[in-house]
Amino acid sequence: MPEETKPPSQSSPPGEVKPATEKPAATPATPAAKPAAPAKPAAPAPTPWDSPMIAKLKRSYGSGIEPLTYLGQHYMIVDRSLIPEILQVLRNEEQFDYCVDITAVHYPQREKQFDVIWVLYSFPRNERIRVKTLTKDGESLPSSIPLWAAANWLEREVYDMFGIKFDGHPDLKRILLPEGWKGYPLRKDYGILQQDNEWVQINLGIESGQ
Amino acid sequence: MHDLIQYVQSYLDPNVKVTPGAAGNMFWAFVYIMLVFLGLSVAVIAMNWLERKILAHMQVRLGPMRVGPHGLLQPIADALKLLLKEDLIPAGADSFVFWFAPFIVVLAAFCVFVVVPFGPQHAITDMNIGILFMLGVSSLSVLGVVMAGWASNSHYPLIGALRSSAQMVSYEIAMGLAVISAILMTSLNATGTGTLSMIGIVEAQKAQGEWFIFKFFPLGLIAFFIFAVAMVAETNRAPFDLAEAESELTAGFHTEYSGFRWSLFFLGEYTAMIAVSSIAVTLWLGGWLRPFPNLLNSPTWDTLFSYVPGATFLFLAAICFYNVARMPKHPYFRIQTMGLGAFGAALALIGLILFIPVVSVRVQDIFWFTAKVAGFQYLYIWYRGTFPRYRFDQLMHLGWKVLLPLGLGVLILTAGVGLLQIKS
Amino acid sequence: MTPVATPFFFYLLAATMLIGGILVITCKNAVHSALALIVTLLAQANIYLMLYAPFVAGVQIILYAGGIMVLFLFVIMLVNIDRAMKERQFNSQWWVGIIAATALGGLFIAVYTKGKSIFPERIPSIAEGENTQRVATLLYGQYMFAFEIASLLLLVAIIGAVVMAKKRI
Amino acid sequence: MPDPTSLSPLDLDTPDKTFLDANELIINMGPQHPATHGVLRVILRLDGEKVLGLECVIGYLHRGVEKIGENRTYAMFNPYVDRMDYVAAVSNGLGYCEAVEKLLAIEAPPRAQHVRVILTELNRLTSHQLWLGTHALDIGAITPLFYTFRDREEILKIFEKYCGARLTTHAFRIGGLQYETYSGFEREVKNFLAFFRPKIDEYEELLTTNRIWLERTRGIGKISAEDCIALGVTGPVLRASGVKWDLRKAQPYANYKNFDFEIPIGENGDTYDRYIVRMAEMRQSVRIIEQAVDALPEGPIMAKVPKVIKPPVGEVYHSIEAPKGELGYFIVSDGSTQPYRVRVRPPSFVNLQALDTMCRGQLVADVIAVIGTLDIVLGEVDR
Repeated sequence: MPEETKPPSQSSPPGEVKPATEKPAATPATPAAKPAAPAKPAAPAPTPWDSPMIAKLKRSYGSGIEPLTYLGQHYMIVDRSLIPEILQVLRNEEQFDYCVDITAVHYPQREKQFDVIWVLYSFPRNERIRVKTLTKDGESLPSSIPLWAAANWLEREVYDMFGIKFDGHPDLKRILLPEGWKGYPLRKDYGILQQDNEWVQINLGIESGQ
Repeated sequence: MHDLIQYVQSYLDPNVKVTPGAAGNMFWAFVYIMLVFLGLSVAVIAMNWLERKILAHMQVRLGPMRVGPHGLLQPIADALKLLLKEDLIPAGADSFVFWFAPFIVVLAAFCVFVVVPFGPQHAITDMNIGILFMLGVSSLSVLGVVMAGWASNSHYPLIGALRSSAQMVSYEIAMGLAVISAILMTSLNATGTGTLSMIGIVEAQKAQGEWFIFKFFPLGLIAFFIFAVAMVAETNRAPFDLAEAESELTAGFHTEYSGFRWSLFFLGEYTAMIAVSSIAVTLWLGGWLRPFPNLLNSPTWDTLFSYVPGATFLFLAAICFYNVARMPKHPYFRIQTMGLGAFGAALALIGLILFIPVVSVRVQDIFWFTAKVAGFQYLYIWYRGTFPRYRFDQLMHLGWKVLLPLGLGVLILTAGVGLLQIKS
Repeated sequence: MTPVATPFFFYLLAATMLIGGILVITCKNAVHSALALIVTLLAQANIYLMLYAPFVAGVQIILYAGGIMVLFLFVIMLVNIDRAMKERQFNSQWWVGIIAATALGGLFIAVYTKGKSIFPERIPSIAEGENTQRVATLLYGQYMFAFEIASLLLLVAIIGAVVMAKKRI
Repeated sequence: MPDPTSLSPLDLDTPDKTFLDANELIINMGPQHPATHGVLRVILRLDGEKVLGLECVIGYLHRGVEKIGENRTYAMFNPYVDRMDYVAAVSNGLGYCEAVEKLLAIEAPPRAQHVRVILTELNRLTSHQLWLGTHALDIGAITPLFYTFRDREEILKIFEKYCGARLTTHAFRIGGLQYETYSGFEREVKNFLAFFRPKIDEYEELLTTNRIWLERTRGIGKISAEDCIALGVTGPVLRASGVKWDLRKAQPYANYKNFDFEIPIGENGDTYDRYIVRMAEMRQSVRIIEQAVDALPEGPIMAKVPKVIKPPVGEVYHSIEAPKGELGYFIVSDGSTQPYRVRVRPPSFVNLQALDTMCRGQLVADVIAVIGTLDIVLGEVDR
């Protein structure tokens, strides 16, 4: 596809993102600006992230949060139990008034199978961060609708696609898939050609949708 | 047999200056009914084609081009398609009411033409409550709409029917007030009594030497304006086509209709448009009177104006011939070219016939009336191409809070000014 | 214009009116009743026409068939027809109805038998063309006061309806 | 109703509890409906014509784009993103390519960036044109549709000449562009701009001061800036509520920071303001394109990209200002040739949430206007 050809220079171990503490990959001063990274490190890795806000959060929550920077983007891995409080603080005190996205990633081989990610943005600070937490299958998370109304459909979609429940959601039901569908398609154990044949047969009156 | 021929011929006596209905001549009344019916059907077909073409040209496209030269046969193809389509009656519908509703719409629209005066004697009959009859019968078409909406047993048609019933009933009032102010103007004569007869109204304009649109300027104009707005609302056309607003209610009251019955609604709608336009023409635009009857009233002008009908048809024929010349020369287009040429030739023939004095004297009244009505039809199409749709509450607001007080005011002022004129 | 086949049309219209009237009270479906009522009203308008009262006929069509009945339908359409169908057709006041009907029938018969002495043989005929003017003259001359009172009554009714239907004014 | 935190709670005194009270009507609008822009289904609860509340049912066009992404290589997934917001396919491609480039820590060369900006802004024009035509059609003005489609055709011709496709263009590649511009590209774009500028005036002439248009759009579907932010609404809808926020300025991507343009904003957050904002945005896009064409540098169009794209382990969220709002891509790499997870943050999906808030207490006809003014594309909502 590209004219220039070069052997792949990256080779990194598969699995979970491990926080490492080597050299910074980009300057954290301009958060979402394109990081000028001409040099290709063998394996860029997340670096710790420090800022007044983080210092404050660290003071209150200590080791429960793990702030990191990767490719100039900030995120923090937050302990599952701290999620309600952290989100509350971010929303109310740190002015992260815009919930951009809520999504999840499935790692079936881990004990805590899911990463749940909140992408937050602050209009006053023009800053974007991600809050990430690890959760087990079957565990539920608190709904963030009281903080951001936008979370409503986003949480429904996470539930629809991953089966992660959100406590306190007023109308937690499937959003993109039809009601009564079995299985959560974005889990890794759900094959790409897999579908709920029973549902298809009952509701569409055909043998198979494929 | 001889009596019968005499009966038929008696109406053709040049001394008979009344409508067949008034003369009591049933044969000619029947002939007129047939003529009006045929003429209206042709007019609706022509409207169908014209609306598509004019709208298309307003919207930088060509419109129908395939069926016949410049799509001239498109309406006929459509009519055939609609007749051959399956005529569905939904399972949950009230079948009798559903079946009957389109007929009411069409009947109401066509009945109005009993009193429409195409000329001093070219009307089926002349009722002395002509205008009242027209308003009354045309208001009945709302019944058909309401029945259709209710009988479909579906939400969109029901909302469409509710909208249209509320709309028609409200706009009838503004319409009535405007009409009354025009009727008041007919009473400005020696006896001081006006008339409700359609022919009488035009005769009054002739006698007063002024179309009522210019009478008591700007009162006549405002009344005309009120009527012109109300009549668009009354016929459910854009920008007041809420009852069939396709972006909101899919097709409104006729969502569930198909085929023949749907085409009846279509026929009814276009006939109603022509009907209300003829009311407006009769009341304000001098009915069959030619333009400037009072200013340019020498016999020279009379003859000159009597050539206009023929000239119009020749002009249309010329357009046809011009387009024949412009047709692609490829053999594929041969039939189309020939068809357009034949159409032009037919128009030219009609034009030439219209130059014969005997014919032109009898026909020019009809021509002027039709030309004025055609102007209104063009306006209808123009509105559709230009205006967004009103919302329901805004429509009601316009009807009740703008047009109604305006109509009342015009009525009172007209009465006052008329009284002053009689006194002086 | 000379009338044509008057008795035939009279009986036709009268029969239409009667059938329509009966349908109004017997139809289970309220919309059908309303439609039957419209038929009755239209037939009545035609009878007015036969009585050389074209103005009244026209007004009958505009106001009753075109206006009031549309509003009736408007309201009826919003009523839940299924529920209305299940309700009992005739309520327990049937005996009152019978008495009223008998009394009315008696009155009609009495008028029919004794009528010739009460009413004039025939109404003095007026020219068809003058009918509207006559109505106007009577309405705005002799009966001016009654007419205005009636309009006042209607105004009161309108205001009452608005007050009852609207929560905030 | 589904949205309890909606800042305008259900108007409780709406149903006039009088003896004339008619039944509440539940109306199902769509998925087959002329004005729901595809297969959106809206369940409306009406009192007469007044909307008491509504619920959107979506997913009729769900194709599992995110799942497909996990099973394709980075380059193979590129054409799929075009199928989400199919009226702004170039923007989708830009967002995806930039996100992957970020993950690879490379940057497209300046010439490629310029061409990207030109095509993306042209695409913004087509998207806004399509919005204008259909929105006006929903409100009952049928003519603007044909005007906008006539002019949109000119842009599509440029796309077709550039990459062979008109709608789902797949114009960009990870690391730059595949195709050099065709000869005469700059001239044609400039000709188009000269042709198009008066056309915007023509659209405005039809609508901006049209009384019925004003009555149908002013004060309709109002949404305050606070509500917009709470509901995550972005794009022209947010700007029409008075928030001067555009990702092209706030967090510049591509090389938008080199261009001089303004962010048009509205005041009232009603349908009319959104209309005005989008019209102004079209003018600004024309400005950007003009600058980009004038300053189109020479040079390579492709950065050094490995033949097999295997980004290092990590995750990145990158978002751009698509014509409809913030279009974000969250990509997780596990170091293999296929993304471990691709999450698309579609602007239409999030904006559509605001429909309930915007429609409460309005009339049925306004719901149509609001759906039109939100400018949703169901392909993107359902993915």
